[in-house]
Amino acid sequence: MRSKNKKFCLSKSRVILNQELAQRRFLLRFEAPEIAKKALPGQFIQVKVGGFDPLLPRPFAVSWTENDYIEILVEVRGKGSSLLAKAQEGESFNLLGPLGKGFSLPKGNTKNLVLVAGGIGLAPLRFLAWEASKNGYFITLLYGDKNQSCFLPLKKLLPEKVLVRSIVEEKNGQTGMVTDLLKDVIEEFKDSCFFVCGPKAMLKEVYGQLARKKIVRAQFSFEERMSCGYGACLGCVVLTKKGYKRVCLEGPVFEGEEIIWESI
Amino acid sequence: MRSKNKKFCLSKSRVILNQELAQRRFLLRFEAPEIAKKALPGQFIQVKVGGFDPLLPRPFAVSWTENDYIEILVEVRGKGSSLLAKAQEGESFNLLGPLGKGFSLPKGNTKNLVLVAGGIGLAPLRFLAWEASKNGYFITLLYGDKNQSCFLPLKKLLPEKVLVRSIVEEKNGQTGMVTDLLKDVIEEFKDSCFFVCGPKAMLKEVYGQLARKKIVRAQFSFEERMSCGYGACLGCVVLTKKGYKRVCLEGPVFEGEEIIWESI
Amino acid sequence: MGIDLKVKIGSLELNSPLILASGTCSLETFAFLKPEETGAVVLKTVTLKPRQGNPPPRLAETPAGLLNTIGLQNPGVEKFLEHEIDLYPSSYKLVGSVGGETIDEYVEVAKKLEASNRFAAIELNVSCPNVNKGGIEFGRDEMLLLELVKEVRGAVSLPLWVKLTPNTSNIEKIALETSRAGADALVVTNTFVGMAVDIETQSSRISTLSGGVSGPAIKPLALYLVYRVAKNRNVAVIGGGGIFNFRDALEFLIVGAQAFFVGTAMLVNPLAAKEIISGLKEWLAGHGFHSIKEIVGTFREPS
Amino acid sequence: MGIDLKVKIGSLELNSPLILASGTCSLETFAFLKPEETGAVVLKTVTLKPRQGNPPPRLAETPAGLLNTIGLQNPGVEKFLEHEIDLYPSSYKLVGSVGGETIDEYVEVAKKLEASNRFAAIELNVSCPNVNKGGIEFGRDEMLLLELVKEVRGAVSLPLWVKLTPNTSNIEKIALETSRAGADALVVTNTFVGMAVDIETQSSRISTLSGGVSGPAIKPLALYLVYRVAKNRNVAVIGGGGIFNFRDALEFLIVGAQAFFVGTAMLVNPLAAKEIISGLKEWLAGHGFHSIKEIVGTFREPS
Ligand SMILES: Cc1cc2nc3c(=O)[nH]c(=O)nc-3n(C[C@H](O)[C@H](O)[C@H](O)COP(=O)(O)OP(=O)(O)OC[C@H]3O[C@@H](n4cnc5c(N)ncnc54)[C@H](O)[C@@H]3O)c2cc1C
Ligand SMILES: Cc1cc2nc3c(=O)[nH]c(=O)nc-3n(C[C@H](O)[C@H](O)[C@H](O)COP(=O)(O)OP(=O)(O)OC[C@H]3O[C@@H](n4cnc5c(N)ncnc54)[C@H](O)[C@@H]3O)c2cc1C
Ligand SMILES: Cc1cc2nc3c(=O)[nH]c(=O)nc-3n(C[C@H](O)[C@H](O)[C@H](O)COP(=O)(O)O)c2cc1C
Ligand SMILES: Cc1cc2nc3c(=O)[nH]c(=O)nc-3n(C[C@H](O)[C@H](O)[C@H](O)COP(=O)(O)O)c2cc1C
Ligand code: FES
Ligand code: FES
Repeated sequence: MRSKNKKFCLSKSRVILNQELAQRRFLLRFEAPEIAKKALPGQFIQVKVGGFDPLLPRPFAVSWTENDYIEILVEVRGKGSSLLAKAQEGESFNLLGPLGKGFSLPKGNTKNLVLVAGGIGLAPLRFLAWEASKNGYFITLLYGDKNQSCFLPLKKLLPEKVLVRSIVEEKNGQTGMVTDLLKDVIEEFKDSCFFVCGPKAMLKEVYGQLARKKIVRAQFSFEERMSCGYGACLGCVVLTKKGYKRVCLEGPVFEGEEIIWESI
Repeated sequence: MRSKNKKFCLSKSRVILNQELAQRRFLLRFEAPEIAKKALPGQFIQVKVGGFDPLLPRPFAVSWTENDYIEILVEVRGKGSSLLAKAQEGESFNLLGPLGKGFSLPKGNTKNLVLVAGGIGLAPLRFLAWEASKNGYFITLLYGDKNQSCFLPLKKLLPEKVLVRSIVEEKNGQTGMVTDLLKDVIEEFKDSCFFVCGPKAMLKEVYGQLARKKIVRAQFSFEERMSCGYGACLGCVVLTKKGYKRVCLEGPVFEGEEIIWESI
Repeated sequence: MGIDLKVKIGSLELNSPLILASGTCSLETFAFLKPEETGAVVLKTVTLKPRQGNPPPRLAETPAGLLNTIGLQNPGVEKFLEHEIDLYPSSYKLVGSVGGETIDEYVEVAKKLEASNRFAAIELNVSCPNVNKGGIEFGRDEMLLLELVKEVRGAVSLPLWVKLTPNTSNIEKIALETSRAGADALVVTNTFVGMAVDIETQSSRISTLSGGVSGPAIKPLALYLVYRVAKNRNVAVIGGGGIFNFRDALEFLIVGAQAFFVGTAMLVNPLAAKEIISGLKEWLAGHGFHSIKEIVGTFREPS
Repeated sequence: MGIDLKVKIGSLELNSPLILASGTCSLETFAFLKPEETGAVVLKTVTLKPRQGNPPPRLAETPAGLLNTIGLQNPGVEKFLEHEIDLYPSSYKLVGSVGGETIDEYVEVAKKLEASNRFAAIELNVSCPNVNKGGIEFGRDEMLLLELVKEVRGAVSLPLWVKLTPNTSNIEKIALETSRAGADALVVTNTFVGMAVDIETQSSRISTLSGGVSGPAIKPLALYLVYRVAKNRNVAVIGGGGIFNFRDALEFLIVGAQAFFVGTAMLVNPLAAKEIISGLKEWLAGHGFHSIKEIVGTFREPS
């Protein structure tokens, strides 16, 4: 791992596009050729907003790449994401990436993928969907979100071939979570490979359901508070069967079987 | 001094105009009706830029007012002024003002005023020039600046009637400082009233020249590091014959005779 | 919104938990306050003799912080009582802050302040880092501090607040003993000693070698000290250091402060106090609380 | 630009005054450094036995600061020497940071590190605020600290650096005695103890009650401590805390640090070290200096 040839790099990158996709959710496209060239689905970048306020860079999943461009999806939560949401086209930010270990597409003859996205957790799965569909996989997306107004424009974001089942938590009448969707369809997909991203409670619930059905081919993308994003601070750990692992370096994607789910 | 009826107020004000006047020098116009109504020449405002970075508001002289509008002239020095210089039209900032004690126009029959401006020190004198010329005073401006590229567009900034003598420090050939200009003309203006703003060393030199000629009618506008700008912290003092006085409250304008110049 | 803002600091009832910190407000500040929402206003520290204060520059900005070296500029207690105190509106609870170089000086000033009948409490500033004598020495030398508190306690009957220095390693012990010596409340904390250098001139950016750092930068440090002092439930704690908004104030209340003070925030934004109170009310109401007291000390220790 | 960057810390010559702080760099960091511009890299503190470290969340952002509670996660000295040390490039001067709960543990770890022949110096971390035992206790208990330094000094012959805690009131005295006990350099300072509360859950924002605050927020506090320690001209001082750019680094050099360390800045921007060095070179050249040593200790005391 004597990585003198850098796996990731720091680049000052221009915002090419900043578009409001849904309530408090934005799509930002950057011109970042070096990152775009290397990034794989499931990897992320660190975006530095502000000087000392906020101090730390903010991690965002790479959500799409093409030629010199990468896109991220930003949900407004606090200071950092608000500032990003206000970014002017033409403005530049320091980006560090691509970081972390991404998803692995199944080898052999498993061609069915199920992506399970909770809210903005769609971001890395979107990139995966594009890559996988290029490579001839069949993709089903289960997507749940809080309400209609923050619901992401899936048609716009995803390749055509993806089969979508979605649900909204706070809609009058039929409501539920993405984990309810999963419950309904899990039997159909027992031989598929699962890719999951969303809040921790949702990851845990999804893992539980899959485990009960003895489905082991499942990769989970984790979020954890970060500072460096490249393995230096040991700040972003998740408890695995081999002890604490860094979400930013050994993750953010982990096999379901690696994680000590009781700690989540 | 039980000031329940506020002398100054805090208002969220929009930038109406941001124009580069000369190298690293900008004119900003704000929509700030309450401040515009009350401000007098020599007073200043505190502009809050950034959240915690920078933390403190920045003081700028009111340089002009009309109806609901006020203007300030900003020289880019550090973080705060750089951010202001980049302000978009339409962007809002918290402004506190008008603050401090301004210039007093001479009563009686002295109608000749000499304004002595070092660089961006022109800012408050500009406002004075407009007010004084409305009130029938005769105004001579002595203005010196570092070099040709930061030289302020006096025609644009000042009322027509002002007589201008200016000098540039770093020009090939004839060079000098505003204090050299003063030396040349001081005899002519022995009965005038002087208004001076610029760097401390320049104030001191001007005071020295005036004192040697026994000219006592001279008001000096001081700069000092500030935090509150409204008298609360005792941070911005200058040594006077009556002890330390707050530049933000008892100043920024002081009579030359009040100051202990050896401390400057 | 029907939130009961009242708090008690020892026997003293305050209209709200918000206290304006010493040295960061003046007559002008009152235009931005409301008496019914203001717990108390601690006036600038006064000493027996007039103090000219330190030369400028007295201020330097640090990352998310303010470094100051005012040097306790004040007209001396007599002039203060003669010319200044009457200018302050009587609708507010005022607290007199006392500084000094000897115990006798503290005692004398405290007695004079009490005799004016204008004060609801006396605060001992034993922790100003910007004066050569007195100040921080008392804050650090435990024996001296205890003697000081006892002497003042014996000389005045007003509630006695003692403002501790953070620049010590055993604040719990000092706090405990100070309260035993008769303090009705501990104010935690004064500024942290700091320094800033102008690289171009290789000299201090303020007129003295070091000064006191306040503002958001010190908030996590101050909060930890308040937590430690407040663990001793026998004395009231007024907590602060870097409080800029209602969320910051809540952090201090949660770890056990009965009231909080606001200093630098008022310098940056004179409406800070009002905004903090309205933010507190709204948050408490939205979370089902009815009074400030309910949130005090609700901190859940990590397991 | 012809600036001589070399500095000497005791008998040890370093390529530059820039030292990477313990706990803020890993293998990945080296891709962003140049050996000829890097004084030394202090590796993450190791202990005798493996330490799992604290549960997440381990990090919280504070105003211009970072609050951490890593809890000295490390594989233990044996595994570290067996599996990890060889991954580090040999073109850099490495410093081994030692932590422990007893003096014997420190001694044993230090001896093992020395025996590996991979280190240019040993740094004693006696000041980590995030572990229950050891760590900060040594930093605060003077007698224990001196015994520790003497014991380690007797057991290894590598240059010995001691990293002091800022969470004390008499750092000068501790520094002086530590240097007398055999330290070749004092590293000032580790993180400041701090705390942050999540108001929604009324609990700590990190998994432990308190953690260590680093970053720009602590710079004025750290600078003052470095100044005080560096006044004793008999021992080398490596100063830091919140250094984010070359101007910050110059402040520490001016007040007397022979070298400086960079921690949190590298987490925010892995190019910080490179940028600091190039900024230093340019500034020094522009101001007529020829070597780093010329700027060290040039501070002019206020009159
Ligand atoms: C590997 C990784 C990939 C991510 N990808 C995306 C993405 O594609 N799109 C997206 O919108 N967000 C993503 N996030 C989360 C995003 O980084 C945080 O929302 C952001 O850092 C919040 O910053 P802030 O300043 O707006 O909020 P802050 O003011 O820092 O915090 C506001 C709230 O946001 C939450 N939060 C803050 N930081 C994190 C974090 N690191 N992890 C989880 N929750 C946090 C907390 O609830 C906090 O109370 C990702 C996080 C990680 C670790
Ligand atoms: C009453 C008053 C009126 C002023 N009017 C104007 C004006 O009309 N136009 C204008 O351009 N500037 C004016 N100034 C100066 C202006 O406030 C400073 O230039 C500004 O605060 C610098 O902020 P910064 O963040 O850009 O620089 P910083 O990063 O804070 O500092 C950069 C450098 O600027 C200088 N500086 C910073 N603050 C002050 C200060 N308060 N006084 C003097 N020098 C300072 C110092 O040399 C410092 O090293 C005025 C100052 C005062 C006190
Ligand atoms: C400019 C200034 C002057 C101060 N003067 C005094 C003082 O006279 N007496 C005192 O006890 N504290 C004084 N303090 C300390 C404050 O009261 C307060 O304890 C400290 O600033 C921390 O709180 P903050 O971060 O909210 O400002 C002063 C602080 C500042 C910034
Ligand atoms: C995430 C993190 C982990 C740290 N781990 C260690 C450590 O293991 N040993 C140690 O001596 N110091 C450790 N430190 C302290 C730093 O080495 C440094 O002394 C401190 O952060 C102040 O410097 P800075 O503001 O430049 O970061 C750590 C700091 C951080 C932020
Ligand atoms: S964020 Fe620093 S190790 Fe992961
Ligand atoms: S800036 Fe606070 S008193 Fe003048």
